[in-house]
Amino acid sequence: QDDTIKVGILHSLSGTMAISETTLKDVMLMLIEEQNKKGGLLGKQLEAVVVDPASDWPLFAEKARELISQDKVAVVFGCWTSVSRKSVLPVFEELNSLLFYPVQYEGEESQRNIFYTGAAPNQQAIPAVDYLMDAEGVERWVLAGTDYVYPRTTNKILEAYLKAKGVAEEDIMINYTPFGHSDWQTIVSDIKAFGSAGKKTAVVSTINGDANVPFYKELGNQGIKAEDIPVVAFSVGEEELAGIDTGPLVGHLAAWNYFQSVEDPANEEFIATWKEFTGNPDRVTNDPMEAHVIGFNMWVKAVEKAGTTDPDAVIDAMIGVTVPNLTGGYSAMMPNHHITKPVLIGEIQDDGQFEVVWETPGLVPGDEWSDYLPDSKDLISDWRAPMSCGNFNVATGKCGGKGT
Amino acid sequence: MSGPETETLLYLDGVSVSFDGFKALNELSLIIQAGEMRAIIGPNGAGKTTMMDVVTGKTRPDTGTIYFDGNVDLTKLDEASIAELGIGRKFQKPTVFQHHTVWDNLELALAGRRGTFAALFRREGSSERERIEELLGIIRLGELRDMEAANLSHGQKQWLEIGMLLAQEPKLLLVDEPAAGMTDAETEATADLLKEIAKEKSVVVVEHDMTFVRALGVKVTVLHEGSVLSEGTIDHVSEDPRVIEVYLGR
Amino acid sequence: QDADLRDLINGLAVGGYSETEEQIAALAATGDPAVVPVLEALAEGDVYARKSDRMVFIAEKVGSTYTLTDPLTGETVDEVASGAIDKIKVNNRLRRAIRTALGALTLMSPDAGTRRAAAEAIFQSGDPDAIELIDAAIEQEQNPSIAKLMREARAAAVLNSDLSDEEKVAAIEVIKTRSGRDSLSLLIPLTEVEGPVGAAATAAVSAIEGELAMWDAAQNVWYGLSLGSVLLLAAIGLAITFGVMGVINMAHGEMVMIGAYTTFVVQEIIRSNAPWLFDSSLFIAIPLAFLVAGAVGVAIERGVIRFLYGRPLETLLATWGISLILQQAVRTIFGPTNQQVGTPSWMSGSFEIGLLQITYNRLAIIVFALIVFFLLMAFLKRTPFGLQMRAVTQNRQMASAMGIRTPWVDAMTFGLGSGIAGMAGVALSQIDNVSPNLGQSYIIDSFMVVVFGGVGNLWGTLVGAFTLGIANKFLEPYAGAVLGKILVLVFIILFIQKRPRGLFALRGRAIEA
Amino acid sequence: MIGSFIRNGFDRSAFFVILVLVAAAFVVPALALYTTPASPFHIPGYAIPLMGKYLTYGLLALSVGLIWGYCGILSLGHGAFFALGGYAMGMYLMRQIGTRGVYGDPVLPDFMVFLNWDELPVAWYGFQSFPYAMLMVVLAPGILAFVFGWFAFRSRVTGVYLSIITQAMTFALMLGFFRNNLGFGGNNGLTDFKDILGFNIQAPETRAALFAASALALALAYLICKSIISSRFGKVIVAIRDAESRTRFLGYRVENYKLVVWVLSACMAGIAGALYVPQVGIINPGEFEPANSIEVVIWVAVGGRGLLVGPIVGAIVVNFAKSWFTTGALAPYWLFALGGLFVGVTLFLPKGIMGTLGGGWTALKQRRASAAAEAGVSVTDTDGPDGGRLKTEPAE
Amino acid sequence: MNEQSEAVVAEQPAPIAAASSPAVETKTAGEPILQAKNVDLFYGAAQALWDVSLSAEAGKVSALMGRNGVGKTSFLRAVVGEQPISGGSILFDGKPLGRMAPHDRARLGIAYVPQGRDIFPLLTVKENLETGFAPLKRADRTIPSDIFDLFPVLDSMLRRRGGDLSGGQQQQLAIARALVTRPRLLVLDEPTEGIQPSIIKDIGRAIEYLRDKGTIAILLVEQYFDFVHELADTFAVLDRGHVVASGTREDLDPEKVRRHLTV
Ligand SMILES: Nc1ncnc2c1ncn2[C@@H]1O[C@H](COP(=O)(O)OP(=O)(O)OP(=O)(O)O)[C@@H](O)[C@H]1O
Ligand SMILES: Nc1ncnc2c1ncn2[C@@H]1O[C@H](COP(=O)(O)OP(=O)(O)OP(=O)(O)O)[C@@H](O)[C@H]1O
Ligand SMILES: NC(N)=O
Ligand SMILES: [Mg+2]
Ligand SMILES: [Mg+2]
Repeated sequence: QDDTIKVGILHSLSGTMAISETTLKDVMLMLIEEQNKKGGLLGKQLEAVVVDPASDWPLFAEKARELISQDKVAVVFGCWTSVSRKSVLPVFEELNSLLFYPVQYEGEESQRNIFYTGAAPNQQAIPAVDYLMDAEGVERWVLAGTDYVYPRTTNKILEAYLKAKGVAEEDIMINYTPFGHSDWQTIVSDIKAFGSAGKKTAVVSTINGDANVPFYKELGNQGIKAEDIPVVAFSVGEEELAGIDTGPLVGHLAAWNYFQSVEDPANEEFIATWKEFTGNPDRVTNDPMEAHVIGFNMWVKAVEKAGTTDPDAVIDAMIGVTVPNLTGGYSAMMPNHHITKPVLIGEIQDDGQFEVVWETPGLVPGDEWSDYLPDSKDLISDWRAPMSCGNFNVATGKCGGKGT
Repeated sequence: MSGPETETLLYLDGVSVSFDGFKALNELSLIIQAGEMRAIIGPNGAGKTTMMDVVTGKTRPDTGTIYFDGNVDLTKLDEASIAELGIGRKFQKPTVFQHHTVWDNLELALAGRRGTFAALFRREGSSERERIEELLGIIRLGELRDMEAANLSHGQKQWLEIGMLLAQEPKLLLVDEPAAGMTDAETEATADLLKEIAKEKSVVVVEHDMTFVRALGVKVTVLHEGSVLSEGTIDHVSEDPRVIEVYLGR
Repeated sequence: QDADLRDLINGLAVGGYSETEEQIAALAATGDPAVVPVLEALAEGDVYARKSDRMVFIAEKVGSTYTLTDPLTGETVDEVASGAIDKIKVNNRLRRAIRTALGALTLMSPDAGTRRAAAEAIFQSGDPDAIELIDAAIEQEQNPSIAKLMREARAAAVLNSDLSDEEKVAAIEVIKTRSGRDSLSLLIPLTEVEGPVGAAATAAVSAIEGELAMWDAAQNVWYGLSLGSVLLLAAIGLAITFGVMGVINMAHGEMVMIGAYTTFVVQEIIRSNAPWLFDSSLFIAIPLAFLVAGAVGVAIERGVIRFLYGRPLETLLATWGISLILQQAVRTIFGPTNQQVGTPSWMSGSFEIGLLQITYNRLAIIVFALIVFFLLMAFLKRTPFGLQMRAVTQNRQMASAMGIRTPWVDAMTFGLGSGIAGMAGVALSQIDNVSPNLGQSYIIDSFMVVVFGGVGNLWGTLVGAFTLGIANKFLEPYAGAVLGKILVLVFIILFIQKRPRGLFALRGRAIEA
Repeated sequence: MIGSFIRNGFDRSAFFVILVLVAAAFVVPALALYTTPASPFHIPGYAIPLMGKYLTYGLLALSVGLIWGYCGILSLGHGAFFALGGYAMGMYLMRQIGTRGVYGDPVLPDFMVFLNWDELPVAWYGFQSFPYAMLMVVLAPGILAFVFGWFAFRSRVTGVYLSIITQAMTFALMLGFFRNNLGFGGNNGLTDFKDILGFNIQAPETRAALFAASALALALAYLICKSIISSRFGKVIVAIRDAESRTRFLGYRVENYKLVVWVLSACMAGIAGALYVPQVGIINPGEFEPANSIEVVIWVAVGGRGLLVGPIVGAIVVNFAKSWFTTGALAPYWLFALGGLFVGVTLFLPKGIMGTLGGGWTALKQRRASAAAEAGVSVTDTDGPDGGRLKTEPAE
Repeated sequence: MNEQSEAVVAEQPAPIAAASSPAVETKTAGEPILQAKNVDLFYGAAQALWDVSLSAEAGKVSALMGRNGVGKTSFLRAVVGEQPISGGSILFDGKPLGRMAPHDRARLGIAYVPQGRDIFPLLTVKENLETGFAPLKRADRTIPSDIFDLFPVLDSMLRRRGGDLSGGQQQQLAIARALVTRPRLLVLDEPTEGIQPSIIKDIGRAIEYLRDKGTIAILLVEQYFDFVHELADTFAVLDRGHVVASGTREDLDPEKVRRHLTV
C-alpha cells in the first residue's frame, strides 16, 4: 500500500543536546540516501521522517508516539541521553515498534523493542580500567563524573570492580559536578592533590558533553600532563575535541569502540562519504555515528531476512544478524539486544584525533546486567523464544528480576 | 514608659529622622487632641511630609516616641496596623489605584474588615453602595465613576484621594496639601469639607495656601528644619518674624 | 660505536611498548648525548621505521610525503609516501621513560633551561641509577637555583635507592624544604617505613601539609576571584541593559555568544591568512566583538525593544524570542557543534607565587574584567552620554522634553550593554565551549549577580560577582560542586530576605516605596 | 457563602469557558473511544494524551496568570511547584509498579536497586496510597510556597528581586533533584509507569479518563480563579499590583493577601503537574529547569495576562505550535518560527492573543492614540507611598 | 547679539536668556512665538480639547486657566509634543510643528516644567540641571549664573539626589532645569503647586524677571488666581476643552473669570 518505508529519526536538533545529536540525524540521512541509491529496501525507497524533540525529555516520548502512530514509521533511530531513552521506552513497548539507541550507556536495561548499539559498561569502562592498571600501573583512581545516572552507575560498577581487584577504599576518589560545569579550578587542583600521594594516579572521566572543554582547558593550564596523571574519558570523542586546542592534552585517553583514525577500508570509505555528504572536509566522525551505521545495516539486513518491516518479524530476525563494523571486524546482534564490539583505547593527538594504543584481542559482547552489581549479577536477557525475557534470573530460574 | 493622658489622640515626642546624615525631623514634639483639627505649615523641606511618614509607619524614626489613642506605640507597628487603628492619610502626590475605576477605588477604601477571608467571601451590600454614591457626590466624580483612575486629571485624582480618605472613616486624618492644584473655588470647598469632618474626627492638614489655612480657622503649627518653630492662631504665626523670614516672605 | 647506537635505535621498532621501553633504557644507559635528538623526536611521535628495511628515522611530514632524517647524523636521507613507513607508537609510559632518560642525558647540557628540566625529570622519576650523574652535575653547576633543584632530585633518587638510613633522613630534610605536592608524593609512601626514615618522613609530611593548608586558603581566594571575574564579565553588560535600562534581557547570553563567535571567526581568518598574528588575535577580537554584538544590540533595540518602553515585562517575551532566533541562527550558520577557539601562547600555562598556582588565562580574565568595569564606570559617570543615558532610563518622556534625543540614547545604551557582553564573550571563549548554547549557561548566573548586587548599581554588580565567586569556591571543597552551587543559591534567597533590594540597594525616598 | 462566592465569578464569559472545557471532557474521549478511524469525527488515540498535556499546561499557565496578571508577582520558578506535584504523582505511580520492575523488587524502584539502596527512603513512605499521594500533590508545592512566600512577602521582596529568587529556588531544586543520592531517580527521574488506581496507564480508556480529569480540573480551577478575582479579594490584589504600599495604608495586610494567592497558585501548579505526569509518562528534574518556568511566563504573555483565559489559550497555542513546528522538514528551523511568534506577539498583539481579541479594535486604536503617553515610565512621584518605584506596569 | 553673548559665555556662565538661541532670527516682542490654531485632541475616543486657539509672545506671560480636568495639561502636552493633536495646528516661529518629537522641540527652544515636576529621581540636583545641556551647543553648556540667585536652595543641595528633595524643592529644581536650556518658550504647568508662600513670590519674581528680558515667551497654566492676575499679560480660560474666555490683562474681568473657575 505505502510506496515508501518510513524511518524515524529522533534526535534533538535544538537545545542543549543538539550539539551532539544533530550529527546523528545527519548520519542517518546519509545512510538512508546511500541505501536508496542501492535500490532501497524490499523494493521500496526509504523515507526519513525527522522530528526535533528539542532536548526536552517528555517531548521525546511525544515525538516517538507521533512517529509511530501518525507517521507509521517502521523503525526509529534516536536518543542520546539515557533519560530520553527511558522516556520513550514505554512508548515503543506499547506501540510495538523498534528503536536503535547508539550511545554508550550505563546498562541495566534490556527491552524487547530496543536495540542497544552503543557500549555497555563492560565494553568501555572495564577494559579502560584494565588498560590503565596493566599498561600504566595505576594504583590510585579518581572517578570524576557529571552528576547523573550514567556516571553514577558506571562508577558504582567501577568501584566494585576496582575493589574486587584489591584497590583500597582510600585510593578511590569520587567526584560529581553539575551539568555544564565550567569552573574546574578547584576540582583539578583536588585531583592534583589526590595524585600526590606517591602512587600512580589516573582519572576515569564520565564527565558529560559541554563540561569537558573547560575541564581539559583547566587540566592543560594547571599543567597536569598525561604522563603524570592520565585522564581516560568515556564521553569525549572526536566531536568534542573539535572544540579544543588539543596541544596540551596529548596523551590523555579515551575508550571507545571506534575511532576515526582507525585504518580500515570500510572506515575510510565511510569517512569519505560523510565528508562529501556534509560538504565539509573538516567534519569528523565518532563512535555513536558508527553505532548508527551498524544499527542501520543490521536493521536493513533483518528486514531483508524477514521480508517485511513488521516489527515482530524484524525483532525476531535481528538476533544473530552480523554486519561489518568500521574497525575491521564483524559486529553481531546478541540475544540481549546488545552487540559485540571491539574496545579501543586511544590517546589524544595534537590534531584532535585519537591514536589507538591498545585494543581488546577480540570483540566483546555487551553485558546489559553488570556482574559487579549485586542485584543484577544473576540476571540475563534473552529475547529469543521461548525464553523471551529481558531480566531472567538464573538463580531463581524465573523471568522478572529477583522475584519475591 | 506609661502612655500620656487619654485626651490626647496623637503624641509625638522627641522624634528624629535622618537620611544619610541629613536631619529631616529634629526632636519634633507634637500633640493632637481628640477631635482637634490642626494646620501645619512650614517651608518646603521642613519635614511636614516626613512627619506624616513617621506617624503612618512609612518611615521609622531614629529616636523618639509616638503614641496614638492613649498608649498604642506606633513605632512598633507596620503600615497596615496603623491604618487599622484608624489613621488615614492623603498623600501629597495623589496616589490612587490606577487600574481600578473611581468606584472601585472608593470601594477598596471603605471601612470594614480587611482580612483575606472576609475579602474572599463578602459581597458588596446596598449600604456600601449608598455610601459610595454619597462620596461620589461629595468629590463630584459621579460622572466618572467608571473611568479608570489612571485617566483622571491631576486635580481629579486629588479629589478621589480625598474621597478614599473619607471612605476609610478614620479617627485621625492626615491630609497633605489637599488644595494643591485646585482652583480657588475648589480650595474653598475643600476647606468647608474638612471643617465638616473635623466635627467628628481629628484632622491634621498640611497646606501652603494661606487663604485656605485661614479659612480653616484652627491652631497652626509651623515646622522648620524638622522641629516646631512657632505655634498659635494664624494671625499669631503670620506675625512671627521668624515665620515671615523663613516661610511667608516679604 | 655509532653502529652500535644505530642498532639500538633500530631496536626501537621491534616489538611492543615493553620492548621499546627496554630499548629506551638501553639508549639512556649509553650516556651518549647523540641519542638525545632521537629520544626527543620519539616523545613527539616523530620517529618512524621504514617498512622496507626496518631502519628507524626521524620523519617530518612535508606536504603529502615524509622526509626521513638520520637520527644520528641529522642528514636528510629519503623522502617517502606515508604507506612506506610505520610510526613507532608511544604511550604515556614510554613518554615517562623518555623523560627520565633525557633527564639523565641532559644534566650537563650547556643550556640552563635544559638542565633545569633534566633535574626536574629526575626528581619526578626518582631514578636511583642517576645518583652518580647528579653528583657530577652538582659539582659543576654554577646556577644556585638549578643546583638546589639537583640536590632535590638527588634526594628523590636517594629515597628510591638502597642507601643507608642516615642518607635517606638527610634526603628527607632536603625534600622537606621544597614543600609542594610533589614532595608529598615522594614522602607519603615512606611514612609507612619503620625506623628513623619513617619518623623523619612523617614529620616532614606534616610540616608540608601544614604549609599547604595555608596556601590552600589563598588558592581558594584566588579561585573565587577568578570565578567572580567570570561572573562579573558575564553580568556587566546585563547590568546596563537590565540594571540601567530595565529591559529583562533574555537575549543577553546570546550577545556573549556572538562575542565568542566573533573571536572564532577572527581566529579562523588569522589562521588562514596571517598565522603570525595569532597571539594578538584576542586584541583584534575584543573591539570587533564589541562592534558586532553592539550592532546586533542596536538592531534589536531599534527593531523591537523601542516599542516596549514602559512595558518592561513584555521585553521578557520579546527578548526570549530573539534569543531563540539568535541561537538557531548561529546553529544554522556555524553548525551545532563546538568551535575551536585557540589560546594565545601568552595565556597558556601558569606560574607560581609560593605555592599559589596562578594560571595566565585566569589572570588575564580578572584583569580584563576589571578594566572593562572601570572604563564603563568612568564612561557613565564622566561623560555627557552617561548622564543622558541615566536620565532617559529614569524618565524617558521628561528626558525627551529636556531635548535629549531619547531614541538615539536608547539605541546606544542597549548597544553599549550588548557590546560589553560581546567583549565578555571573547574572554569566555578562552575558558568555555564556543557553541550555540554558550549564552544559555551564563544568563541565569548573570541575572543572579545583577540582582544580588542591587539592580541599577554597577558597584553592586562588581561586589556581587566577587562575593558569589568566592562563596562558591569556599563551599566547593567541603560540599562538592553540586551542593556548593545549591548552597550559594539558598544563600542568595536568604540574603534577599535581609536586603530585599540587593547588596548595594539604591536608597532614598525615590526608591523606597 | 461559598455559593455566593462562586456566583460572583460566574458571568457569561466564565460560563462559556467552563462550558467548552466540560464539553471537551466528555466529547473528546467519546470521539476517541467510540468512533472508528474512518469517521470524520474520530480523534486518534495518540492525540488524547497530547491534548491532555496541553490542558495541564493550561492549568499551570492559569496559576501563573493569576499571580502575575492580577497580583503582579512574576514567578520565574513556578515550574518547581509543577514538578513537585508531578513528583508526588510519579512516586505514587512508581510504587504501583511493585514487582513488575526489572529487578522485581517489591518495594524499591529500579533505580534504587541498581544503585544499591537497601531500603526505601523516608520521603517515599506512604506513596503507595493514592489519597496520601494526592494530598502530597497539593501539600508539597503548597508548603514550599507557604514557607517561601511567608519569608519573601514579609521581607517585602518584590519585583525582579522576587522573580530572581523564585528562579534561584527552582534552580536549586533542579540541582538537588539531579543528585542521585537524593533518592528521586536523579536525572532520569521516574518513568516506566504501569498503572494508576489499578487501571493500565496505557489503556485508551485510562488516557481518556485522564484527559477528562485534566479538562475538569482546569474548568474548576478557572471557576475558582474567576470567583477570586471577582470578589473584593480580587480587587485588593489588583490594588496591590498597582500600588502595593498604598494598599497597606488602607489597612490591608499585603503579605497575607499575597501569600494566599501565591500558595493557591502553587497548589494549582502542583495539581497540573500531577495530571501531567501520567499523560507524558515521565517526570525528571528537567521540569525544574529555570527555562521551563520562564516558558510558562511566555505562554501567559502570549495568551494575554490581563485575562484568565489568556494564559490557558497561550499555553495551548504555544505548545501546539511547538508540537507542530518540531515535525517535518522544517524541524531544524522551528526555533525561528517560535522566536518569531514571541516577537510578533509582543509587537503586534501587545495585550496577548486574548487581550487583543477581547479588547477588540477599539482597544487597539486607543493604544495607538495614547502610545506616546505610555512611552513614559513615571518615576518621579516622591511623596506618594509608591513614590518613584520603577513602575513595572504599563500606564494604560 | 549672538556673537556678543557667545563671547561672554566663554568666560563665565551666561545669564538665562542671553545665550544664543538656535532659531535663525530672534523675534521682537509682539510677534507670537507660539501660535495654536483650532487644536483638537483626543484620548482614545474621548475628546479633551475642542478647537483651542492660543498664542504666546516673547516678553509676555500668557496664562491658561480652568478647573480640574478641563484640559490645561493636555494642551501643554500637545505643545511640547508629548501628545499628538488630531485637528488644527501648532506653530512655532510661524512654522507648524506637526508631529515633531519633543526633543526636537526642545532644540527649537521649548522648555517644559510639567505638573508633578518629573525630576530625575536618581540624578543629583546638579545632574538634573545638566540634563538641560542636551539641546545646547558645546560652548553654551554651563549653568546660567542667575539660576542660583533665583533659587538659592538648589545651590546648597547640588549633590543631593533629586528624588530626595521635598515637593517644593523639586518644583524649584524643575523650573531651574528648564531654564538651563535657554528656552525661548517656557511652558509652566501649575508652578506654584505645593510651594511655600515666600517661594511663590520668588517664582513670581523669577517669571517677571524672565518676562522682562523680553526674549522669552511664557505659557503659564495656573489655578491660583491672584498669582495669575499679577503676572499675566494675556489669558485664556478653558472649560471642558473649550476656550470660554480670553483676552489681555486689561480685559480680564476677575468676576467673569472666577465664574468659569467655580464648580
Ligand atoms: N528618603 C529620603 N532621603 C533623603 N532625604 C530625604 C528623604 N525623605 C525626605 N528627605 C529630605 O527631608 C527633608 C524634609 O522633606 P519633607 O518631604 O518632609 O518636606 P515637606 O515639609 O513635606 O516639604 P514640602 O512642603 O516641599 O512638601 C527634605 O529636605 C528632603 O530632601
Ligand atoms: N491619558 C489619558 N487618557 C484618557 N483621558 C485622559 C488622559 N489624560 C487626561 N485625560 C482626561 O482628559 C481631561 C483633561 O485632562 P488634563 O490633565 O488636561 O486636565 P487639567 O486641566 O490639566 O486638570 P488639572 O487641573 O486637574 O491638572 C480630564 O477629564 C482627564 O480625565
Ligand atoms: N547514555 C549516556 N551517555 O547518557
Ligand atoms: Mg511635603
Ligand atoms: Mg493638569
